[in-house]
Amino acid sequence: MSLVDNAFILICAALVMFMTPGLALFYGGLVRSKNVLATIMQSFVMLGLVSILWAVCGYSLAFGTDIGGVIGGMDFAFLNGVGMTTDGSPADNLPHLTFMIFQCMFAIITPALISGAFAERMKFAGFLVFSALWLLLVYAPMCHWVWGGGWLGQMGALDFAGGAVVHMSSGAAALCCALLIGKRKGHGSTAFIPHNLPMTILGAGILWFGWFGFNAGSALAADGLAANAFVTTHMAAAAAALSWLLAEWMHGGKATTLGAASGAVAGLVAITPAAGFVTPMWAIVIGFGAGIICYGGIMLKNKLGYDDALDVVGIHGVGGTFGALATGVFATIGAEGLIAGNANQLWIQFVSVVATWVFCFAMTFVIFKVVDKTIGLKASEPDEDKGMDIAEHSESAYQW
Amino acid sequence: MSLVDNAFILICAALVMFMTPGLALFYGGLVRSKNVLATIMQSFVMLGLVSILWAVCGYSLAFGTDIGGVIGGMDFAFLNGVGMTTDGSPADNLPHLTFMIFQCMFAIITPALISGAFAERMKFAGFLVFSALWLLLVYAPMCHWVWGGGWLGQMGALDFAGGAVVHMSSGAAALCCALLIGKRKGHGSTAFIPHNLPMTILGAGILWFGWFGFNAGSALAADGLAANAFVTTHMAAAAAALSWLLAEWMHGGKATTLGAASGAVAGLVAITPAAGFVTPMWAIVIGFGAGIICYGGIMLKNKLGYDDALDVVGIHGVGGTFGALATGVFATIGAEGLIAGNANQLWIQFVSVVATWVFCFAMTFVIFKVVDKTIGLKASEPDEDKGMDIAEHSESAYQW
Amino acid sequence: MSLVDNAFILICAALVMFMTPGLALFYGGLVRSKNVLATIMQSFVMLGLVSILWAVCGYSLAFGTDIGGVIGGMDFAFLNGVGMTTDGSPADNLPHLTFMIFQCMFAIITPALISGAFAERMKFAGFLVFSALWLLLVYAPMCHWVWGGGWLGQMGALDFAGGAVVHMSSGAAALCCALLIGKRKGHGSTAFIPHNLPMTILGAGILWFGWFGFNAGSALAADGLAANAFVTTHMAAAAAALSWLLAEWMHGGKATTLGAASGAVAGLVAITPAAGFVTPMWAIVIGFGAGIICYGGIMLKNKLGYDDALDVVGIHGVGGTFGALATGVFATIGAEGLIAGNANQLWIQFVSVVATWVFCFAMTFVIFKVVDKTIGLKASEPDEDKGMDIAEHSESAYQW
Amino acid sequence: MKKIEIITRTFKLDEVKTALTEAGVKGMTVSEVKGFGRQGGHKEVYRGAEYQVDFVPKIKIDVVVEDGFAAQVVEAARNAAQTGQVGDGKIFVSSVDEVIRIRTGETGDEAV
Amino acid sequence: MKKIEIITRTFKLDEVKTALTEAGVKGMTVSEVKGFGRQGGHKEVYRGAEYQVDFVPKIKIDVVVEDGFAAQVVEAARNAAQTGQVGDGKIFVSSVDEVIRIRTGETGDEAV
Amino acid sequence: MKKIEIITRTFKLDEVKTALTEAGVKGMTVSEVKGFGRQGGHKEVYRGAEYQVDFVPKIKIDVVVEDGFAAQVVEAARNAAQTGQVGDGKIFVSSVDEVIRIRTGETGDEAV
Ligand SMILES: Nc1ncnc2c1ncn2[C@@H]1O[C@H](COP(=O)(O)OP(=O)(O)O)[C@@H](O)[C@H]1O
Ligand SMILES: Nc1ncnc2c1ncn2[C@@H]1O[C@H](COP(=O)(O)OP(=O)(O)O)[C@@H](O)[C@H]1O
Ligand SMILES: Nc1ncnc2c1ncn2[C@@H]1O[C@H](COP(=O)(O)OP(=O)(O)O)[C@@H](O)[C@H]1O
Repeated sequence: MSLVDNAFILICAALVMFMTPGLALFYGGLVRSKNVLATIMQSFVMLGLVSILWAVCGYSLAFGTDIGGVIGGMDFAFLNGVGMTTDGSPADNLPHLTFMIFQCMFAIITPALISGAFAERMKFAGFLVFSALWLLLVYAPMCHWVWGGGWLGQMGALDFAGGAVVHMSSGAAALCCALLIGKRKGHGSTAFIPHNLPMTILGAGILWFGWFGFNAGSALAADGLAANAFVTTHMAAAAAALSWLLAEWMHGGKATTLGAASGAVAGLVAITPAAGFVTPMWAIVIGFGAGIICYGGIMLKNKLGYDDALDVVGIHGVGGTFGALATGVFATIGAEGLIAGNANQLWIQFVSVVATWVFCFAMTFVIFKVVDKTIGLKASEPDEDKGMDIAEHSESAYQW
Repeated sequence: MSLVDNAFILICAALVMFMTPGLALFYGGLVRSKNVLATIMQSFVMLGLVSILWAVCGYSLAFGTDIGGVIGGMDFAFLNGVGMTTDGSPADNLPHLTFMIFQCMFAIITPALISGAFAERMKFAGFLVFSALWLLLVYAPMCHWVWGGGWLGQMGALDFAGGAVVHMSSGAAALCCALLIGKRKGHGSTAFIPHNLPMTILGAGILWFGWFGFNAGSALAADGLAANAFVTTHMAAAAAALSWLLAEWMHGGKATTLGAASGAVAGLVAITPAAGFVTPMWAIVIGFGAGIICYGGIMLKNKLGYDDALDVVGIHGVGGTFGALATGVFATIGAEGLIAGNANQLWIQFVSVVATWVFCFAMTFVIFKVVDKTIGLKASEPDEDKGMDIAEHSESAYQW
Repeated sequence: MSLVDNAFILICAALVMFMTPGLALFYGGLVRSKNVLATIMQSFVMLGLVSILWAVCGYSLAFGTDIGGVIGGMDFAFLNGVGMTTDGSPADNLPHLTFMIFQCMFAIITPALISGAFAERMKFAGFLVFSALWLLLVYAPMCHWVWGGGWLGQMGALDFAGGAVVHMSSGAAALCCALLIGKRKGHGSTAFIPHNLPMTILGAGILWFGWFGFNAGSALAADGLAANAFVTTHMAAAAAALSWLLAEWMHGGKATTLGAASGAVAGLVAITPAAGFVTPMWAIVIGFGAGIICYGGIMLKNKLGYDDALDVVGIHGVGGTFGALATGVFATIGAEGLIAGNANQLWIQFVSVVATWVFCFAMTFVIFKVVDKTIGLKASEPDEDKGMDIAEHSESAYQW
Repeated sequence: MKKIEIITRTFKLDEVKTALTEAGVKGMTVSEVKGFGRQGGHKEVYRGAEYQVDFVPKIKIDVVVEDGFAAQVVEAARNAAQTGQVGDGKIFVSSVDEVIRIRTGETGDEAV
Repeated sequence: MKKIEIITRTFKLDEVKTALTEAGVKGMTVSEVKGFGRQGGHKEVYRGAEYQVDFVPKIKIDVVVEDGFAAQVVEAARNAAQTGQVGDGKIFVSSVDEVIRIRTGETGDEAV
Repeated sequence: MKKIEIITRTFKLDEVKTALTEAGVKGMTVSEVKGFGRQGGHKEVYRGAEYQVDFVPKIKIDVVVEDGFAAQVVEAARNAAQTGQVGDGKIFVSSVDEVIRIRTGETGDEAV
């Protein structure tokens, strides 16, 4: 066991955990004040729900003994055999518990990301069941396929810290959910203006901060590769913040604070699969592209007419996809992409993108339909009027 | 000296420091807007006051050469002999300064916790004096008894990261203060509704994040034990968030955002004494229990009629007590509790619970009375009407 | 390469990065609600702009091969030769990338600090250009002079973590900008009251937390010196928070929450140059002095009549200067100051103070004038009335 | 002149505004209020304590218009604000003695 | 009909509301306001700069009732709001020409 | 008595307050409102979506004074609030039947 790596990954795990409250604020500031608590809750409660599911069987489904490249076995159910030593740890430099909890933090934030798509109109009970099923039936297999010894990893798909596992999966799910749940009341006629942008910026700041744990920690060691992932993460976020501002400005408007924050997140998303495979200067290129492309991505919903309330598709879906492909182009560290003469990698990345979108979209479709028919997912119109905070949680966020 | 452990504990100390502003926000969101700054201040100013007291003599009282199992000597007063090497360090793998500052962060947050009990009605000058005396006369001895070589530690009481030292002590003090200071004006007739719940959730997020430093750092090394404490901390918080929501829901209401946050804190409190002694699955059990029991704990005040404004007794007092006893039941790592066949440990835990409550309550009673008679603690009615922010600090939190 | 030091400095870099959103909130809470986003943006966008400039040539100007003690060469432009190993790294225990990114975080926050001086009345486009030029023409040389092998460092000037490089430089620039841009509309007749003090306190909490990375990380290793810098940082902040409150109180008022936060920041500023050179008890003395002196510092603007909106001169200029001189007095660790019998050190510190103020003020003057004449810096009166958020960014921070 | 105070649901603001401007109203002033009425309130829960909150968020729109125009404005507002559910709100009409436009000093009907 | 505007201390809202409903009032509308008066304001301090803040938080309760009921409502409100200390506030009574219930279109006394 | 409602720019609050107190006004009540008028609004942009925001922040100052004093108060307010640019706002004057001081029960002119 490496004590240094253990120290580093534990701190990184704490940073990744902090991203979920950060996301809660990022999303919370963007909704109307009558829905802010419900929106925050849809992230925050994942800290509770997913962690327990992860301990019970999620971790084992993802990292248990591989079954046909498709799913993990139940060997680690109830954290059986997951202890303080490196015994059985997929990372042989880390205590098994350390590896497990670091992965747990990724599992928590992924379903939380989806919640931006159906913000302001989802019932809480249905949401909990939907998220639980989604974690076990979509996230756990995806995680297994890429990192747990499954077929995508075997095929050579590159995903350093979760471009497919975290961002494309949540983006695809978000698209499916936005289509199925339908629009918010007043969509098209009312302006849905963020109620508290400083809250959103704070959330973006926390996300950026925590993302260092996410990406550098994915080196699973405190080495030069971690340093590289740290730097690429930072540079991509920086470049994307700038390029989003540029896009806004060229699109005829002003550079906005929300644009800077959104761009930064887009850059962080896009660099996630690439962080340990590309150099910092290519990371700037990827980030720069991500800011522009995701700015275009959020326009899609207006074109196509779905109500992806907080732009999960535009940022995580589009950004994750772009990042996955860019990894196939720019990889030069520990792997070779197109610019290193290996066109095949780009093809593999392409296959992994298609597989991820198809699988996640389809599975989400089934889960959504089942939960919707049984428990119900869409809030009633009067409840939408009152706001989800009162209707679903009997709380108001603010008092005079 | 272990450089790894030094790195780890320094970062953990930073995380624990961050908990105090986190607590300030957690509490600040729960009061009415006219009292938010005063409430924040009662936590924030502890960063100033306690740190200096700790350097001057607090640390020495807690960790100086043991005098009769009761208190530390003055050897380390003014940080005399507390240097960059391990010389004299209670943790021989850490620079003495590192150990001292990690402990300092615990000392800061403990009196800050109490302030929730008398929120919205305490004078600032009296509060400062009360807290200074409490730190030296209650916290420092408690800390010495448990971790500094005092009688509780000698007796074999288990307290991994401060169930007794931090939570029971502040809970007992809170009960005493709530009884002595009396109710807020309008108590019973007016609804004291939180003025800004997103602020409270942010605070809870920061607390959870910082608590990794608190509990994993209490391993005082970056080893497998730290990993275990990290995981138990997380899992207990997760389980308690869920079980509090369940309790609310079964109690006939909705699952609330404040409930999720309160439950998480309850779980963090309860696992604190146990973090390094129990396995993650038992941590889930402890957390699950804590959510339910602390939900019951906050009901006590309505039954018994004291005005513990922010539920310090219900969460820290009850949760800390439950955690201390649960440690005696579920300990299997580096100690043996009831389930390992050692009923004696539970008895020791019970004794430590009683001793902590009696000592802290009684001492707090004396300190409160002395300060109240001399300097005065309860704000006047007109000041309560105006709000503590204007009355005590000449500030308003918000402007249009 | 030391993996421990790498782990430690990467985490420290993340902490320092987090200070910039922290500063955004610290400043954002202090302005009127119509300007909060623009104020936040002036910090947040530095994460984008400066990072890219740093990669392109800023880092190389600061740490490239020394040219005449004045500036670095272009060897590291576009991060050429800045890789995952220690090759060419100024810190031979750290991957070059780790050193580079740690320094990058310092470069980000420094121009952000200045923005407090011209808050509520600066055009965004001009601001971007001003900041870019300032980074390359003021920060990069200053950084080179002190840490990159330039003449101040050669002369023996002590600056542990940026008293001159970060705080005096931004303070001098702030004074120059405040004088040149002129007062806000209504200055002198209207009360410019902070619109959200809890936001400011949160910002101060994040700054304090991140400052551990700033100062302890400046040891560039996870050793006893880092522990010392960590402790001196904390103790100085604590002492200054208290002494500012004392100053307020003796000045005839109440102890304010904003005072506690401002004092803490003043203490953090003052200890920055000294953190690794003085003992914790002297840090308390320095902090105590800083709280009083910076409280006086902010009074200067009323006396002298410039409108330094958020007191950058009073806190960073005055505090940084005091800290630099205090380092010359109290240094006893790895260097000798006045109390160690070395009066010469104080003289060197004095020279470095004068050089920093003169250079930064003069350069800022030139840059400001050039940008003002070409692009324009001061917002129009109608825009000031509307608020910078609407006028410059087409956004409102809050909605009912 | 008449002052018309329209108290109605918050999400009706845009519709009422549009209806009024279409009817020819040139200016109006809106405030955020809380209303108590037949609609009733709702339950809120904070740490196990239940509160009945009687006041629900509403908006109040004040429009001052010439006497002869008032009926039409009331009608336009009512049509736009109506949902038919309890809680739609009220319109109050009262007399205004004088109106002054601050910018020009104009008074009376030209000032509105 | 009469419009009764009650401007008083924020923490009196619940008591006044109860008194009014007990008196038979069926609806009211509340806003958050700031008042200037004999009560005076208070000092605020921000980084050593002192400001005299003249406006103190108050609430304004608007109730429209039938003419004959007004006196009783005023009395009930006054009793509930009074503390006897400077700053208790004012009650203004004025005439309302017409009241319309948006939901039903009812007018006059039945609409309130 | 007369009620004078002054709707004007937020940053004019202090000046108007001073002008009114100098004119002899003893009390007033202020609320935060949003105004729609000739001034027009502004564009806001959120993630590429443009919104025309028609309502601009304004303040409303309510003052109740004796009949004979009203003209003077209106004049003072107008002078203080005027900038000459569109958006300066309006002053509405209406009649108040009765004023009651809650603290003392005084009514009429002595109560204001
Ligand atoms: N008598 C009244 N005076 C002032 N405001 C009233 C009065 N009655 C109702 N309101 C306002 O109208 C709103 C709607 O009234 P309510 O009785 O709930 O429904 P409806 O108007 O459909 O009968 C209330 O929330 C309140 O703001
Ligand atoms: N002439 C007035 N016009 C409008 N509002 C007034 C007037 N006088 C007082 N008020 C309101 O009444 C509140 C209380 O008045 P104040 O003079 O402080 O005390 P009191 O009503 O006890 O004499 C003020 O804060 C203000 O909101
Ligand atoms: N008819 C009206 N009824 C109520 N308020 C009005 C009316 N007309 C204007 N206002 C208020 O006065 C403000 C200023 O009006 P506006 O037409 O923009 O400029 P001006 O008063 O200079 O002509 C508006 O924002 C609105 O709050």
